[in-house]
Amino acid sequence: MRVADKGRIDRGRPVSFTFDGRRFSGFQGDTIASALLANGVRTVGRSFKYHRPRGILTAGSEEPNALITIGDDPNQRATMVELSEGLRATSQNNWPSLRYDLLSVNDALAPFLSAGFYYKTFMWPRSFWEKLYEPVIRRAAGLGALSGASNSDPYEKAYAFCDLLIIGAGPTGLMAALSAGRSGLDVILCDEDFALGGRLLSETETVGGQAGADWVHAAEAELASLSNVRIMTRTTVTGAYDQGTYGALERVAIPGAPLACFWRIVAKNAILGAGALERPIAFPNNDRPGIMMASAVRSYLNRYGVATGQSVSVFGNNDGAHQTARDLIAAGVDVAAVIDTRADAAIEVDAPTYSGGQVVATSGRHGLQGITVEHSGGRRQIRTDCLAMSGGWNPTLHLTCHMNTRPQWSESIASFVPRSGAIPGLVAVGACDGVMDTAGCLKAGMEAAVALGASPQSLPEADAASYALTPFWMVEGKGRKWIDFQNDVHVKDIKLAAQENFRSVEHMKRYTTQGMATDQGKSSNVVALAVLADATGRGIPETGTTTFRPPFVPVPIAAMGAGAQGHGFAPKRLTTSHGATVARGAPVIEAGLWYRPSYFPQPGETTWRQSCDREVRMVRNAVGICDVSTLGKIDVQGPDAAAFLDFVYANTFSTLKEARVRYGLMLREDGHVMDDGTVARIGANQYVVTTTTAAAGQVMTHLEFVRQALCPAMDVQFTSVTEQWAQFAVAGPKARTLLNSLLDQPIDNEGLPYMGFAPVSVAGVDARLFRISFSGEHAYEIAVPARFGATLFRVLLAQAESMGGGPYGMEALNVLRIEKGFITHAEIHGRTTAFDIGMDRMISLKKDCIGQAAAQRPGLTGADRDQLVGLRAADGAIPAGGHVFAQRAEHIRINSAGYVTSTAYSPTLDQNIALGFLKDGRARHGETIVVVDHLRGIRTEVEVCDPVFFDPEGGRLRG
Amino acid sequence: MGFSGFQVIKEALLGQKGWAPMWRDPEPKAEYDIVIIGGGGHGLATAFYLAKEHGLTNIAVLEKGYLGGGNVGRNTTIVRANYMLPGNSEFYSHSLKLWEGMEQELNYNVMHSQRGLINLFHSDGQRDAFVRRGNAMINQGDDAVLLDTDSVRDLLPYLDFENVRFPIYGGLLHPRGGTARHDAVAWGYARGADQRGVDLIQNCEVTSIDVTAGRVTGVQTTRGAIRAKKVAMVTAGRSGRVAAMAGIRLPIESHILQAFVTEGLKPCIDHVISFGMGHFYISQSDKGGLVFGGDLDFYASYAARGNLPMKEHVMEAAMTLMPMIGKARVLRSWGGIMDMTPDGSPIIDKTGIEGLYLDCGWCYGGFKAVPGSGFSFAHLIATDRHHEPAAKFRLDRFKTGVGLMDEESTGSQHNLH
Amino acid sequence: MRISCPYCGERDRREFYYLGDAVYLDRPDRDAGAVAWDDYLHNRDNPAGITTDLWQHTPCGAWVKVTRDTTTHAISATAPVRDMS
Amino acid sequence: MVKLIPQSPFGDALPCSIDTATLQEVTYGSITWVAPFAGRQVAVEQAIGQKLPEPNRSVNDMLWVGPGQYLAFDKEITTDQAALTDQSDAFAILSVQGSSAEAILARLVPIDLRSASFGVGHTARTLINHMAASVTRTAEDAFELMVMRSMAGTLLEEVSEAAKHLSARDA
Repeated sequence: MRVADKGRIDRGRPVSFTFDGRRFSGFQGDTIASALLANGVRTVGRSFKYHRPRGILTAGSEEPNALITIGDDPNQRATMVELSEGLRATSQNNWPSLRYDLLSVNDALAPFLSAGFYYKTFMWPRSFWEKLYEPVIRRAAGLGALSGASNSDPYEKAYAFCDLLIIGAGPTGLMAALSAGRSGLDVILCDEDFALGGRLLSETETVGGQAGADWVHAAEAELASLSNVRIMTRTTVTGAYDQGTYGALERVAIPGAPLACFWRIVAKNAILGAGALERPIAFPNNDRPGIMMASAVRSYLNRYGVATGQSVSVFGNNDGAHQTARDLIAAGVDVAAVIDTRADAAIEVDAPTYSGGQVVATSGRHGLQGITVEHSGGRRQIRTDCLAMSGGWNPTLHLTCHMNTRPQWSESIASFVPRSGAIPGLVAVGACDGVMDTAGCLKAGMEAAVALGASPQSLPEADAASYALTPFWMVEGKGRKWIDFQNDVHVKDIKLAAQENFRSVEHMKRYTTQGMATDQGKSSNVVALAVLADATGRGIPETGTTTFRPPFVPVPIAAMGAGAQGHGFAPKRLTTSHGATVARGAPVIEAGLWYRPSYFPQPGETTWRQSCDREVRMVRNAVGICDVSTLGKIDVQGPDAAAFLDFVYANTFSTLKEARVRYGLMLREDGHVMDDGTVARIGANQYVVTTTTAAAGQVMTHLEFVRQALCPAMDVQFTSVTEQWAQFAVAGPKARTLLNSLLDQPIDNEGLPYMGFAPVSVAGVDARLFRISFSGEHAYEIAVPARFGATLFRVLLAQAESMGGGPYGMEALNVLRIEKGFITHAEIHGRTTAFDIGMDRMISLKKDCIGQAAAQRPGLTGADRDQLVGLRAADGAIPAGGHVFAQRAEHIRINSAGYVTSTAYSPTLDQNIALGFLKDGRARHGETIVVVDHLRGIRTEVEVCDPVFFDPEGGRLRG
Repeated sequence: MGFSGFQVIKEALLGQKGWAPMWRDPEPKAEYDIVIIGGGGHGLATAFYLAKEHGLTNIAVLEKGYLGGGNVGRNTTIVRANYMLPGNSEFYSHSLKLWEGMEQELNYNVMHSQRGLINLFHSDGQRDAFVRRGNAMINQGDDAVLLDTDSVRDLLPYLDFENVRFPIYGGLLHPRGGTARHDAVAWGYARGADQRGVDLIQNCEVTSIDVTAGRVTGVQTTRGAIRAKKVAMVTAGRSGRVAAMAGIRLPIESHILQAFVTEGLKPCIDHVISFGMGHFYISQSDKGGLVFGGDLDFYASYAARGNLPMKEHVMEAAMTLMPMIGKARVLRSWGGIMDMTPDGSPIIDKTGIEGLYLDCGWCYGGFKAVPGSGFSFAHLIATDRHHEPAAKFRLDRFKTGVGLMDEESTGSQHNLH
Repeated sequence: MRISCPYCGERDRREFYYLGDAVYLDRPDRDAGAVAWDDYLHNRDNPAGITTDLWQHTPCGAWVKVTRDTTTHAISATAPVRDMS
Repeated sequence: MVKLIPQSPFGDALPCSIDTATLQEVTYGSITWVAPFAGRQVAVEQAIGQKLPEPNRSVNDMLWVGPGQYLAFDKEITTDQAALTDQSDAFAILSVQGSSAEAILARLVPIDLRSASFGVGHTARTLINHMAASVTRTAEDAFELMVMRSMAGTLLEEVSEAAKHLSARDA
């Protein structure tokens, strides 16, 4: 319930929300957790394995219990969700309701469900695992549920740069930021809370003679006035990466804006002032709703004005815990007991105190009703509805482990502290370095900034009480003593792990699931280690610790993957003809990042095959237009251009005459084919190289490597001109007629023979004309500057259509090239050699070239290899991806003699034809073999033939 | 002690007092017949099959850290036999058969879950390639089913089929593909080997390999010298460093592969799914976490941790393929060190040194290979003959070019796998 | 990870393409023999420690030789493979 | 008679404004890629009549785009001392102007764009999300973004989305 005159909530601004359908009210400045506690709600969720009722344990992002669903967003920590009007929260992992959860039967069966029990059973009968056991286990496990619908909220990513990143805006971080900011350093100050201040917001201590929170406000105002300081609240630094790169998750909390922003922050230096997290004590049934961290009880009281119980008890092993009782009493809340495990503890609190005491039992199924205390005076039952516990503090050093450096044990605070240098450029100071008093933190923050160039500042006066504790991990006795609250790991589980020789801390973790819950062991790990150390007779330092890995808090996939949903995963590349293509109803397909037309349907055509067949006939009989701008084009110039091309291509280009074009085969250094294309010599020292659409980027990278790394003495320059030119294939017997209707100067066969190049102009625009053919027809590719591409495409189509031609798409292009036996990356798929495709004689041995040496390895040639062949079927389709077998061979792996790469119905030949690879295939032309596609139930007899099905003499090319 | 449901009930009633240690912690002896360097999945399986199949038990497994602490303890737990090329095909097929009998063979529940693996494709060309692969799988005697877009939609209705950069053309379903509880595999083999008399020695790092006159004689370790007639190196992620102790240079570069797990969620993904356009694969663990990964970080590294660009790339792939999981939160990410060979396929072979054997180069596919690798490597060590399904995993295939197994078709050279 | 491009300065790893060990700079003669080519193409020292490898800063095209620790990712030097300024 | 009509890579989407940001296409009559041959830097400078820009700088309508490579805007260049390639149509160039320009780009570009390190006249070869790009600061509150022409649509979508996200925060 609320306590009058306490807290930093805005009581003038009530906010209503629902939890499991019930309407509640809180205030601006509340979290869901504080508002639920203010409304007396204690059970907020069910635990993972045993479905035990659980309440709110902490007041921060380390919360293991109070995970709820907000709208359709599961597993949100109630302690971190700011209250906003109309917010809908629901509890998780229960059915039919939070109060009556049928799966809490697991709790009754707990003796049978000990750590790792599932490894030892559910093995018989074998088939029952997928059918029965696993589904039951899966349904019982898991916490929240995804809605199943596509994410509909915006998220974003961004970059930020600074000289100094300060992580955490508690006293350490604030003092560091003030020091650095006043000295002109370029600072980003991040805190995961929605308000700056850290623990100062939750404590009653003073700083500089004023309330801690007031000092925070003054500091914040000053920092906000400095242009060199950027304050990022609600921003959790989630990971430390190489060379000063940090990931950070910002919860944006502005209606209509992205839900979250994932920041990539690059900082020359970083100060980690992340504070410390209080840890629980393991005692029997220490998980009942109402049992909380002592510091959380203070947070709810001092920051949110909420008393977490009507009669609160405190149980700890350190002086800090006593402050909880003092604050409660000062606020008028009844304190039923203060129990300190230390026999010599001086408990200066006006309440019943029990030095050397322990809580040995608790009661209350859905909320704490009482505890049993054992102390030197005996046992005592105490009625209490909230127990504030404190087993000491663990530095929040997680980020310092992100580069695999393990922290070191500090006897003085009985916890781990960071190793210096664990993250280059980052220093951990203040409480996360084991300094547990405010004065010490302020000083450490200032000194860290000074070490980075800030000028010294005078420090405000602050609490300097020493942090005194005696390690105390668990209470012996009957009952389950919970350690990992969310994963339901208790002391006995860890002892069982040790008994079964899972003594390595990693084995213990993996066997018991200790520390693997959504809080990643933030509260539980050190206690668990202490129990393991005890069970194995080793000290904690020898027992070691598991590693904290990023992210520090869970990060939504939608945040780190922001922008990709829908079309954002990769850029789209559109040709200049894209608009006209889409306007003609052509379906587009992806080719690399490009969109290309599949076919251009005409009225009356109902299948792609009808359109494709028509387009093929159109090219063979009249003229077709196809946008080929997507092919890579590289302009190569310089005194050594020819020598360079001789080196990167298997064949020779220094001998190519000007204004002529030659097919080129490019190998990888491992002797396999990288790519193919044409090369035109357009000047004495200038070539235009083309690549396939798919390999354009790879080839460019490769050429740059060769130029810079392997041929540094060569004077050659090149640049991609793919985007400069819109290029269209004009193919078919009427190609020249069509072009001559457009060109400013007509061409003829002598002036521009097959494999020739000519600069031309169209309507006064300079263009390039290549007489090359991927269709086997008399064909050209005409290139104009891209700004004219859209118009030229329309003009070409209009002319072609007036001549019985028109556009053709990828389907027809594919058929045309298969009819001619021209290869694409279906054939040069990365595992083929020049030998395989019958081009090994193209590798000129008169000069060195990339891939030449490796191509001569014995395994890359010979009859054992699959060789390119044509396949033709008298009847039936030839499935691409089908395997090839000899006629009477059984269709098993050892008999597979090859496979089909490209297949088509050839309207030209009225036959199904295909390209494929066949073991020793060139020697087997004429043989009848079988193509088998088990997947689609196809078995087709085919004849092996030369891969060139149509016009093998090439007469049409030259016509 | 045998494990069974009966035993679990009995121990529950007796307060769990009767469970014996899973394995002993023996002191290393001065000499063994066989020393296996590496107590990961492959090393433990090798020891188990040496004992079970070949009756050899005077064996030590030397592990520098804790058993199963390498890649078997940090992977995305996928088990499949969907390879295309001879060499890989028969090996992974054999390995999957061993998986299918593993729990009974080990008397240990490794939660092998054959929930089906679906490789999605996004173009006609990718479909053709997957058809070839699927047919290779069936030729091998394994299972594969070609799915069209509607069939994919029936099985995986939550994928984005409408507003998407790379439309789903279909998928190749491998019904026997699935997942397993990775740690349990290591523990099960460790227990099985230990029960048969193999000494599992943890916290024992090999510091050098003793070779005399071209023959291996033993190893030096942080726990003293150990003589051995045969020494087997099975140290994925450190293969190059260990082989260097014997003066051998391997065709291996070590790379980082990151993986991710989300917070626990109620069941929402029932299969193993892979995205053909973006190097992304995902399944949901029995605990409820979405377990997923992507491509290598792509730089030589032993740091066992990755960087943001690949993390973001993987999450972006997730968001374009299945925006249903956008609100799932990544809980933990980690990196394994992969032995990358030029052709992306492994090596199980003898070395130029007599008595010294090598099992390495599993790239990012070592987990599913654990039983097959152990079985075949044990066969090689015990008989000095290659086990037929692994006979093509030769060390010299790069030099000769004979039998390269480049499933990715990116080339038999580094940086491309 | 951030790498210095000799021309552009320090940039995020996402701007770079990785090739591999700087052994790629020492291309053997074409008739150097199978062992030399096997060493060039396949076999690697693969050190756990300092290595030199090759990256391309793809936006500007420069190939960069990077001296780097494979256990910490610390970068001690970068240099262009060819001076093109 | 055929007439070829030039078209913008952005179609008719520009200019447009999103909150305080103005997006406009930048057009040039000609763009020439200039790459001096070995040792010919000075000769090229003499031929052009100006110094070539230092790396990462834009000076007098010349832009550094890579080691030894430059773009010349609307300049007649004739020399045989350099490789010259017409790239007049190769790019989509977008100007983003306004007080939010830097913050918009901070959502897309992985480099430090704060004016202290990236001032007027500075250019960078870098990425805009997944696209290779040149980013140039033309004024305290204005940048020119240059990507491959075919990616004009993606560039516009991504800049617009970033601008909208930023604008929603200020709402």
